[in-house]
Amino acid sequence: MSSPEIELRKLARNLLERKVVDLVIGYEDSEAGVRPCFIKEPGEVEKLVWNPDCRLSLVRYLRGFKEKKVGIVAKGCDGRAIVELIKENQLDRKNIFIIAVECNGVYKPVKYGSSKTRRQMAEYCEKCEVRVSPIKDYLIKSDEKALEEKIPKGDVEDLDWLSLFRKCLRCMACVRSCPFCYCTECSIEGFKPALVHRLVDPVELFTFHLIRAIHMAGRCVECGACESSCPVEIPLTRLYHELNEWFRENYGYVPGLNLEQAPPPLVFKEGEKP
Amino acid sequence: MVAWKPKIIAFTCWCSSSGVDQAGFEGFKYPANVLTVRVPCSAIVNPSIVVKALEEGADAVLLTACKPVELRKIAPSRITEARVSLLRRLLKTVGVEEERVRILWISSNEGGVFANEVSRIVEETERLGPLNLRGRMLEQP
Amino acid sequence: MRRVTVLLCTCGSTLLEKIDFNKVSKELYKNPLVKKIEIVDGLCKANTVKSLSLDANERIIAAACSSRLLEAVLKNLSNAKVIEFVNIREQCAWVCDDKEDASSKTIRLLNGSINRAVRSNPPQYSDGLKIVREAMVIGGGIAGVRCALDIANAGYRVYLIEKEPSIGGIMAQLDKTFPTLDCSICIEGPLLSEAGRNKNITIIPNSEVVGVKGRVGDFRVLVKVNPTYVDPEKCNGCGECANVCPVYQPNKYDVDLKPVKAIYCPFAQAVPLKYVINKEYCIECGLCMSVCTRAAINLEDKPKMLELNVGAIVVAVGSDLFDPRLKPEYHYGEYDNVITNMEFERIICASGPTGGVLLRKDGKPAKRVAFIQCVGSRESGPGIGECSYYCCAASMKEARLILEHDKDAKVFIFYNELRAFGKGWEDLLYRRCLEDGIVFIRSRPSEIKRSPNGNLIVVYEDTLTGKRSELEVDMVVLALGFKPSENLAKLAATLGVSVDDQGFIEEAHSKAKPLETRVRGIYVAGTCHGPRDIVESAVEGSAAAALVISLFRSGNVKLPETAVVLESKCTGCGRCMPVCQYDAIVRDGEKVRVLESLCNGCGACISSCPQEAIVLGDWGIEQLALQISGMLGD
Amino acid sequence: MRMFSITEESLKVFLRELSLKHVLIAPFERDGYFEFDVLKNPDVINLNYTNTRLSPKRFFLPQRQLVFKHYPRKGFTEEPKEYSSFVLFGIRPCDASALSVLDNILLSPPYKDASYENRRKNAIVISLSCTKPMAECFCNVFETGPIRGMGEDLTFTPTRSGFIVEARTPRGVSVIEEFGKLFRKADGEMLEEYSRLISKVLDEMNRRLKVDKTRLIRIEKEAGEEFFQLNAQRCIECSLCSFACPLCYCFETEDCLEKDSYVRFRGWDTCISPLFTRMASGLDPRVTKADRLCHRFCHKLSRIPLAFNAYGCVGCGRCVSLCPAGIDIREVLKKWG
Amino acid sequence: MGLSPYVPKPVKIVRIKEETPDTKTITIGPKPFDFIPGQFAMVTVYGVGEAPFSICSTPSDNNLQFSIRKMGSVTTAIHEASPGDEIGVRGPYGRGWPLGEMRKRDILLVGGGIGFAPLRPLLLHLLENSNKYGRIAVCYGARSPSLLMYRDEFGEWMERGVELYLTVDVGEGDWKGNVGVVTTILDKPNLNKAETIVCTCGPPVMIKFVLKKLVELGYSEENIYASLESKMRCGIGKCGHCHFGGKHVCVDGPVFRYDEIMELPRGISPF
Ligand SMILES: Cc1cc2nc3c(=O)[nH]c(=O)nc-3n(C[C@H](O)[C@H](O)[C@H](O)COP(=O)(O)OP(=O)(O)OC[C@H]3O[C@@H](n4cnc5c(N)ncnc54)[C@H](O)[C@@H]3O)c2cc1C
Ligand SMILES: Cc1cc2nc3c(=O)[nH]c(=O)nc-3n(C[C@H](O)[C@H](O)[C@H](O)COP(=O)(O)OP(=O)(O)OC[C@H]3O[C@@H](n4cnc5c(N)ncnc54)[C@H](O)[C@@H]3O)c2cc1C
Ligand code: SF4
Ligand code: SF4
Ligand code: SF4
Ligand code: SF4
Ligand code: SF4
Ligand code: SF4
Repeated sequence: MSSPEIELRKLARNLLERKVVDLVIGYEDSEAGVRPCFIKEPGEVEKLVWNPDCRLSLVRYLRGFKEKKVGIVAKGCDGRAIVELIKENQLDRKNIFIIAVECNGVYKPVKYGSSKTRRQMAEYCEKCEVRVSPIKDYLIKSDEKALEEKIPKGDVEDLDWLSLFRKCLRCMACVRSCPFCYCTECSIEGFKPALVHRLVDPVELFTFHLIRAIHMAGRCVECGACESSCPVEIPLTRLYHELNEWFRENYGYVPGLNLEQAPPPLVFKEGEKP
Repeated sequence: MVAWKPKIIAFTCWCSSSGVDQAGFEGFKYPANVLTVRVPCSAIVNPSIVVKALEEGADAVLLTACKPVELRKIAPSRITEARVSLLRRLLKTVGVEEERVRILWISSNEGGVFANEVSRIVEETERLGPLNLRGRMLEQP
Repeated sequence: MRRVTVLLCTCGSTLLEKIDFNKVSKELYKNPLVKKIEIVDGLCKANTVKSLSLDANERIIAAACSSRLLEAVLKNLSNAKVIEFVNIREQCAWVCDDKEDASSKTIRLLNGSINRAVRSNPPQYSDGLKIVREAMVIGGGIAGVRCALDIANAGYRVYLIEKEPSIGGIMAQLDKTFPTLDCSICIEGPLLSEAGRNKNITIIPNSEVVGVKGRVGDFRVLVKVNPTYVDPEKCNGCGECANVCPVYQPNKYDVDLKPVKAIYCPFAQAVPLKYVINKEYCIECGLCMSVCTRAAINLEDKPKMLELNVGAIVVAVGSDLFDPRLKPEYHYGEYDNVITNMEFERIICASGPTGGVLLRKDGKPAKRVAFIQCVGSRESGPGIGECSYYCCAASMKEARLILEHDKDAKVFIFYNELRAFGKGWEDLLYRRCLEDGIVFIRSRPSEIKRSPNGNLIVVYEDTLTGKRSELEVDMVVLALGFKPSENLAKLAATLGVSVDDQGFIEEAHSKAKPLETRVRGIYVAGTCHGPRDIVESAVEGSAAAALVISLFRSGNVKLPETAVVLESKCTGCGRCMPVCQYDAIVRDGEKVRVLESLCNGCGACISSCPQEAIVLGDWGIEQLALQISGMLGD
Repeated sequence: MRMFSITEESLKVFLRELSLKHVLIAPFERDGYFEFDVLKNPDVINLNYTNTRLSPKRFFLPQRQLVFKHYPRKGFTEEPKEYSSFVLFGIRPCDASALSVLDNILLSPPYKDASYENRRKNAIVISLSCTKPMAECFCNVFETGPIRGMGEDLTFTPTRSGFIVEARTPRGVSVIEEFGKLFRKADGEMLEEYSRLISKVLDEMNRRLKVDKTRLIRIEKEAGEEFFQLNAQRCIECSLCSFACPLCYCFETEDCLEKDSYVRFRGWDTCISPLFTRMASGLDPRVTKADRLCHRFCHKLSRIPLAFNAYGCVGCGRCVSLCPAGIDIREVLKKWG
Repeated sequence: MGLSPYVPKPVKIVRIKEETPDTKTITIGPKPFDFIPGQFAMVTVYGVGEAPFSICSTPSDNNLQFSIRKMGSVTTAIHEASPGDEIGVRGPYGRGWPLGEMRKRDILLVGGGIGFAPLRPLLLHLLENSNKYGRIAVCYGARSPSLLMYRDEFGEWMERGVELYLTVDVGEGDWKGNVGVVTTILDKPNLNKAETIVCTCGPPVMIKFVLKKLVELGYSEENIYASLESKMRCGIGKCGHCHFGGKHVCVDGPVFRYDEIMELPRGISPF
């Protein structure tokens, strides 16, 4: 057991015993792999784990506990998501106890039917510059063991996006795992057949992905939850990264870095060159 | 065989659609493959609809708006401008020519400008060739 | 099942040679959504439309000329549920050389509109909204009084809200008015008393507007009435109380030049003519109470809140004058004989502190008087950047008043540009001034110095000759520019109207809608939306009254289609808020709400909501996307 | 005699000839994972694959397919044409078994799902036994593998000396006959190896997870709220499990308008979606996520058995592996089996 | 192929009658199939969608009738239709009322609001064959008098011997009848309780309380039937939407007997 894990369990027990939080959302291990767990009793804290397989962002679960005080295990990107969500009036800082864990990157999942079995660091983690949540109530430092395997940075231009889109099942796993997809009626789920039909028409996968990209632009914190949930491994974060770049170039805005900077509306002011 | 002609959707705001009508009044000619959709303001056009238009078979999408005048806090056409810019970046990323989405400033009396600009855009789009997203998305690997 | 009727207009057969109508109708008829197709030869003709005998539930596509031309005609002639216009003349027939091209473009445009018309809902103009046919005018200057009278005379109740104890505004303080030099209060006085007598006008003095809810036709205005400590119902204006009152205070009406008692009536022509107590000076000795036979005085008086329900509001709160202390080089407040033009008006007035004789502080008559123009206007600095409009004429008027009182006096006017124009001004004002020997010097004096004898020395550079010189005078009058009054910004915020970058109230459109604000049902008149003179203020008062009356007569309010937030969908993410240029979207608990009265229906918000939780008429994704797919399909 | 054998060499020939005569759908590797698709060139077929990420059900129940097209002006309704025949080579026994379960459901009288029936009729299904089951697999529980499945025409099982081929249906036999020269009758040794292999791999799997499936019916009555609530808390309602499952057959319909006709499509639906049972009035017999998750498992393990006499899970393990939230049907099996 | 059970037959709307402010009865004809009272059909509005509706005309009628309450997309589209328009139908589906069991017995029909639709064909059928059945009583309730369906037929029913008891949740206008939920009038019919067959349909809460009350009043459980509702896509047990606890509402229902209802899982069962 790694030292951050011991510290995490100790902290969780403490928080629950002192009733600082009503529950702690963290990761547990299971036969099906590392998965989210919801710890309500101090006695359960031994379930908690922290390792590079803890990839699904837990932030999306926060909206299910709006009235409760919740402790959450947050990587750097997860913390940024919380920041951005507070700005979007979706979360109340008061109700969240952020257990920031210093993150060295997570493994890309090896899924059913995969012909590769080598464990690699996820690509979005390569790009990541914020390894610790910008806001936190407690910081758990990483231990010395760094990730050994790294893969070279991929180039966005190399991808044939249309053929990647073609593979999409429109299963909505990307949308459902994203901390930011909290809309009550998702535009691309088929509620608006004029845009995307309820039943999946392969032609509309283009529209599906572009609309999602537009909706994520300037908000995506590149946590990779979408990408790692995707059964056909579409590198969605690369696409959203490109749009984040557009936001950075035009408005100097990088999502989730601090609570003060308001997200810019999609507007050019006078004098700003498109 | 009929030569391929691009299909272009032009969202024209209230004012610039007057300009489009003006082109007719003043006897300007422009290619018939520009299809106009009249909207109250260019800012009403959701970027998703532009994407949808490309998917549905448009080879290019044009948004015409009044020149942004900073009379108020925000000129709505600046919203459109920003959206178009974002969309172009997105299209470029996924490998679609960004020239397929544009914004044009057309006032209600600028029929001639509209006719000229649109003819130019049709030519340029012809040079780009068909977008054919439908075909490309259905293609078997 | 929703289906549409397509009306194809041949425009008096002129389009027949340009568009193949047979092909068009054959192609269109394949579309299952088409109920029937009619080819007509002039949709713009009443007979044509009548002969079609369309029923009211019809969804019609009018394929004809520019909707600019046809829209008004057809909407009047038919009562169809939905009408969609497709311009096949200017957009197909006239711009295509090839008949084939024109026809296929026609088909595409029409197929799009058919898709759209089927999904459209009948326009939801908020017809038959309640209109309270009572108006509120805020501010009782000339603009406000004129407006109130005009509305009242049309038969509607008006609440006239005035912050001071009496209505009248600046004009009541003036001596004479340009260009004719007739007595100001003699003109305004009758209007004020007419307003006081008019049974349709309720004057609420000493009051201010502190809150507004609702929308055009149905505003709920919260008015705070400040205590005057004298019951206006009981006071008959006898003045016994002032006689016994032991305390004096400077009178605002006389620009603090002539003291009055702590219980006072602002001026002789005041409306309402009631006494009021200024609690800042009152020592609560109770003498006044002891003499008031009608027991009108109550020193314990408290502020009262009124909620008034009105259908329209006219803002006519005027504006303030520039504070000359902000220009230290003129030493106002420091040198005795540097006065403002407002003070001048009171001094020169027969009812003023000196009985109309132009005397200096030291009691000497002022023989040589200089006017300095543009104090606080037309320069970057503490004042407003614009011309204050009235002051050139006002100074010329005042210069002539000096000469009228004293033939030997010598008057100099330091001007930058003389901007005096208007009916009768050239003759009655400017030529007379020249004839009277008034000296015009083109200069913005750099400083006023004091000579040992108490005289003033104006240091200046004549910008026509380039000569720098000094001029010794007895008195300097500063022609002050207007500036937005102190509480205007607060009032504007309360009302929801916007202010321009000078701080004056902003018009909906400076030319097309000069007296409307961005809030429907709230109008402006007078100097509160920028400098103007009495004539224009009065004209605007009447004009604003006309707008109010026309609103009241229109039967019902037609709001443009406004954006509506669907509560069940909105997540309160706030992405719609910053794009609304009218600030019409406000937070409402966890969600947001569109203020109907502010929304102009531009639609910028609906396209920034990621899930279309805001709807605006038929401009949603559904209609637009389907219109496009109709156009593009093969 | 239904047992044959084929050498690796002959298998290549078999596949090549098969691809010339029929539309051949077989497993191959693309972009780092295995999938099924129509193959022109049978050389790319990967016979050492584990299993495909997505099940082959889409060849029988496409994600979206036409139901009818109605032309109001012409007054007639058009239905999809006959589907062309194809060979599905190399599907795993679990996925092949899923087809037999689907047969039970979609072809049960009095109404038969015509398009499914048609595709099924036109498909020759050849399965490839698993000798090295994946960690997620538990086909042993439902007896749907690892060596023989239930819905295939032919079963190919790799042995040290080529493949053992078992003809499971008359159609399978006719395929063997068609390519007669490539197949030999299996000899005794091979048959022995075959039966040894069956019990060996099965034993291996039984050691991992052994459950009495007949007891699963209890879940209908005893479905403990807590277990489902706990898992529902993690479920992100993505519906990936339904989409990946070779058995999830529930469908949704959608009506659209085309230039000159009205059309109806049908395609995959998922019981995980809150819309699945919500009625127009807003009433919903399954309001909570826990209700829906419970139904997903009940449906597979007790409701399909009750209504159609087959199990709604074949133990392929896809949902276990792909679920982003790590929800594991094996936990249900262990608890109630 | 041409044999897909999912493809509706196009038929014309013959008549449309406004039943209540939110319900219209459409008549289509000639009827494409025979049916048993209590069965339903899938009605397609081309281009909009398909939804299940109880057939509410008598089996002996040459046309088919549906009473349709405006609820969502399909129902709204039907409300916007006019005679002559083409819609699609397929059916009949499901298990109807147990006519066989009813022979020579007294029969009580309990309906709530739109829930009277599947009871009307039964009532009309019983009246047409009154010699085969015992006495017939009807308890029918709606939220308000204007929401009672088939009001113009009440007189005729009574003339033909039906004991009719009406009630509304909230009275309005000149309503002089009973006010209260339908359970308040269940004790009124004068029937041989132990032998009577009871058929009921209405919103789930109503069914729940009616079933309870019926048992309380002494009706026997094996004689009570209710028609349930759930979302459906195919009507023939393939689409999976109405699969609850081993039963398909579309195939094994919509009419279920008391004990079957008690067996159904929470949610779909009103209990
Ligand atoms: C020295 C001087 C000389 C002038 N000479 C001339 C001249 O000769 N000829 C000419 O045409 N013009 C002249 N003008 C200009 C003229 O006075 C103005 O154009 C005119 O009086 C403007 O009228 P008004 O009704 O807009 O505003 P005002 O007269 O300023 O009236 C505004 C009224 O609103 C009230 N008010 C303010 N705020 C509130 C509030 N929040 N709530 C309620 N009530 C409020 C004020 O108490 C006041 O009664 C002169 C101006 C000055 C300063
Ligand atoms: C056996 C049976 C008999 C019925 N009989 C009648 C009747 O006689 N009169 C009547 O007015 N209503 C009846 N209903 C209810 C009717 O089917 C729904 O009101 C209708 O489906 C609403 O469809 P919509 O498209 O207008 O609503 P939407 O909200 O647009 O529904 C979307 C889709 O969900 C499905 N759906 C929604 N609600 C229901 C529902 N309650 N039941 C089944 N599917 C649903 C439909 O397939 C529909 O296409 C019956 C339902 C069932 C199951
Ligand atoms: S998770 Fe992947 S397959 Fe599923 S919808 Fe998202 S991109 Fe498509
Ligand atoms: S879009 Fe993907 S990477 Fe971006 S925040 Fe959402 S889940 Fe994370
Ligand atoms: S953008 Fe949409 S969801 Fe967000 S606050 Fe505005 S209306 Fe609500
Ligand atoms: S429609 Fe325009 S004015 Fe109205 S709320 Fe939206 S953005 Fe503001
Ligand atoms: S895959 Fe997992 S998270 Fe997604 S719906 Fe299924 S059980 Fe829920
Ligand atoms: S339920 Fe899971 S394990 Fe069972 S068949 Fe479906 S995907 Fe495979």
